[in-house]
Amino acid sequence: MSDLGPHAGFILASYAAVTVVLGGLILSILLDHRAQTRALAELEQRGIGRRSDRSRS
Amino acid sequence: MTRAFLAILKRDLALASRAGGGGELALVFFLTIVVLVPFALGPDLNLLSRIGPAILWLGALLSMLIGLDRLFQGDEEDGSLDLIRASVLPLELAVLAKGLAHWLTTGLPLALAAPLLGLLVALPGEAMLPVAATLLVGTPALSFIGAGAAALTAGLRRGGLILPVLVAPLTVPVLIFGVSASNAALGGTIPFATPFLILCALSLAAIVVGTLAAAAALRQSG
Amino acid sequence: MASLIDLANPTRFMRYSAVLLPWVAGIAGVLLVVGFYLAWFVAPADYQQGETIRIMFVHVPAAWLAMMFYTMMTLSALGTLVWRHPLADVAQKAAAPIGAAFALICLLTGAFWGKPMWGTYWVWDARLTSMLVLLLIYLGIMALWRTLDEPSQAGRAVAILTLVGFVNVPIIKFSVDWWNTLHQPASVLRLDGPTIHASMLWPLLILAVGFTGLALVLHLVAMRAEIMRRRVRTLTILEAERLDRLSAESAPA
Amino acid sequence: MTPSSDPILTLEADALTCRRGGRLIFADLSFRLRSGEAIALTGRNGAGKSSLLAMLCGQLRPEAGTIRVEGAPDVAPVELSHVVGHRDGLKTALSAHENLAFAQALLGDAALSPAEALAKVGLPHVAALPVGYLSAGQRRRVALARLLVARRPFWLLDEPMSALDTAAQAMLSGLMREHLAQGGAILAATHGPLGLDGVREVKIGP
Repeated sequence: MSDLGPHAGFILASYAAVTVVLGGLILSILLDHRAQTRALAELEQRGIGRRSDRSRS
Repeated sequence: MTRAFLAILKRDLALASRAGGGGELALVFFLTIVVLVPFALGPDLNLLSRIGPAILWLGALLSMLIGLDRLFQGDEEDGSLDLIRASVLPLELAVLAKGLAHWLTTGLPLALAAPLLGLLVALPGEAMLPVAATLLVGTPALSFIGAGAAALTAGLRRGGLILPVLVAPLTVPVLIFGVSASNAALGGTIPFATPFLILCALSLAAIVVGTLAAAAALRQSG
Repeated sequence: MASLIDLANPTRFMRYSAVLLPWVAGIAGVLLVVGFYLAWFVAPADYQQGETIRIMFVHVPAAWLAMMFYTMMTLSALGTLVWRHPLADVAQKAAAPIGAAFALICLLTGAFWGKPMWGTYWVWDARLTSMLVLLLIYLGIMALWRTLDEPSQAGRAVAILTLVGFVNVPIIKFSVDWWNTLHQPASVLRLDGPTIHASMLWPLLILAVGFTGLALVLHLVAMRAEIMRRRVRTLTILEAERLDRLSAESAPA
Repeated sequence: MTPSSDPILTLEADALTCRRGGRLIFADLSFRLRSGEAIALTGRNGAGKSSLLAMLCGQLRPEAGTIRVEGAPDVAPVELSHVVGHRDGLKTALSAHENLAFAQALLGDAALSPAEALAKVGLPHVAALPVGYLSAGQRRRVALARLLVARRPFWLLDEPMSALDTAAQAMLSGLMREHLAQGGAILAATHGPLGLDGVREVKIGP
């Protein structure tokens, strides 16, 4: 890593900003995806998707 | 008693964060105003930095007014207000909880975001903390004066429209001392503490008066 | 069975995206690693700006992606309004936060680049200001998504807002440029400087494609999540209706 | 303070006169609601049934006459009563369980848990569903479940049977019978029968 020169702080700050915002975005999307998958699995596991059998309550 | 108070507080915060709750509305509107003003005044940073605090304070004031009519109207329309009236919790404490919830979703985020938005109006670094402090201390007054007026208009069918007109004049002292405290931080003859302490006093008074007024208004608006 | 029919299309999307995702993610990852390596270790410092030019390698791709995603949202809006494609509003809703995030990254990196160059974090430079207005439009669109919770009705409303926004972007760009020349602030160093030297152009292009790949992956994952969210919502309503019929038949004790 | 183990409470209305918007709604109305008793408030629409209920809840100040609770004079009548009006008092963004937990925290003196209350009104699986997803009938049942989450001696109901199907009406009558058996009292403004025996009628207006 060559010497970052006098403004090293700003370069690191901008890359920190990128990691924070991008990391937050990635995290929120992945967490949401996992939450929906779990909710969907749980709902379909209770057999609601298939309207065939009404007996299951 | 405290369980009921916390229940109202928690419920209002949950409602604000759920879809359609408009929790972050005040913050986005605040950003919009602080961006719009320079378009009117031109990109000259020297001019903007002189009136930075005024822009931030006006933005905060207007942002807090927009979501105000829903404070009691929502509960009035679906009948939750009757439930709150039948509660063991005195109406004053219920209003205090709702005012606090309103402040936590509007005033607090605005005060925290003020330094960042100060950049747009070239607010000097040393003035950022003082401006945020004045907003932190001043916005509760806006919340509770607003709560008082919102309770008055909760029962009226189109009451929400006149709310900003009712509240704006009452917030003049808060605006004056808020901006003068912020300007004092930019340098100038007035020491920062004087207007700042008056602002604190205004907020405390507004919390009491707003709460009592709102409770009285809700009591016989049935 | 109506709910199963309109799923035919999204189900096919779910299958294809599951296959596609690992590949796109892999390629994007490789490109990013190579790009950053070139950008940090190989590309020389700029003779004028010194090392701060490294910020350009994230600032410029972020600006491109912010605008590209808005364009993609506009196409999806047309998809919703004109061709009534069932996946269009899903694509549109999933794209908004990603575009907004890249607009925010562009502004933040621009500010951190501006401080060493112009002495202040924020200058009402025409391009930065246009990007700020674009971010506001993004936030408006995301706010509209949040207030309308009924998907199909919301899709149409947001599509119209996106199109109105798209028509306005060039107008905003022009008016901000005109506004900016009114009072010419301290001499503004052109962001991209003279024509970029090849040794910097390659890392920039590689990084741009890498970031686009990453954004595409995020978009696909967000779309999958949105489709599942709507499926969960439909199933929840079915569940509520079934319980309603169930309790209506057997009167409780 | 658990009212059920308290001395027998009686809601006393004495010579009540109601005037709204200048118009005389009713005058000189008196009645006593004793524990274990049910009163059906009848009268044509606009005769003042809802106004009387609003008075009992302390929302509307009577022009003349007094309302007091014998046995707990220093407590406002509304703090001893459940009020169920036309509006359900439910937040559509919150789930049925959250709504009932909120009501329980607010009304104090918890009785059934939200889950038990929902089971009793025939909605055992609905707890986690946002109320916005429920049908009108189901929302009405969740509103009625509120009667079970907190112990209040007086039930002030404004046309409780409206918007209920026959099964739900039977369920409500059952709940009312249980409440009366436990020493509670009910005042219900209604047009049709309440499905209870020994109901005293109080007529308002011509």
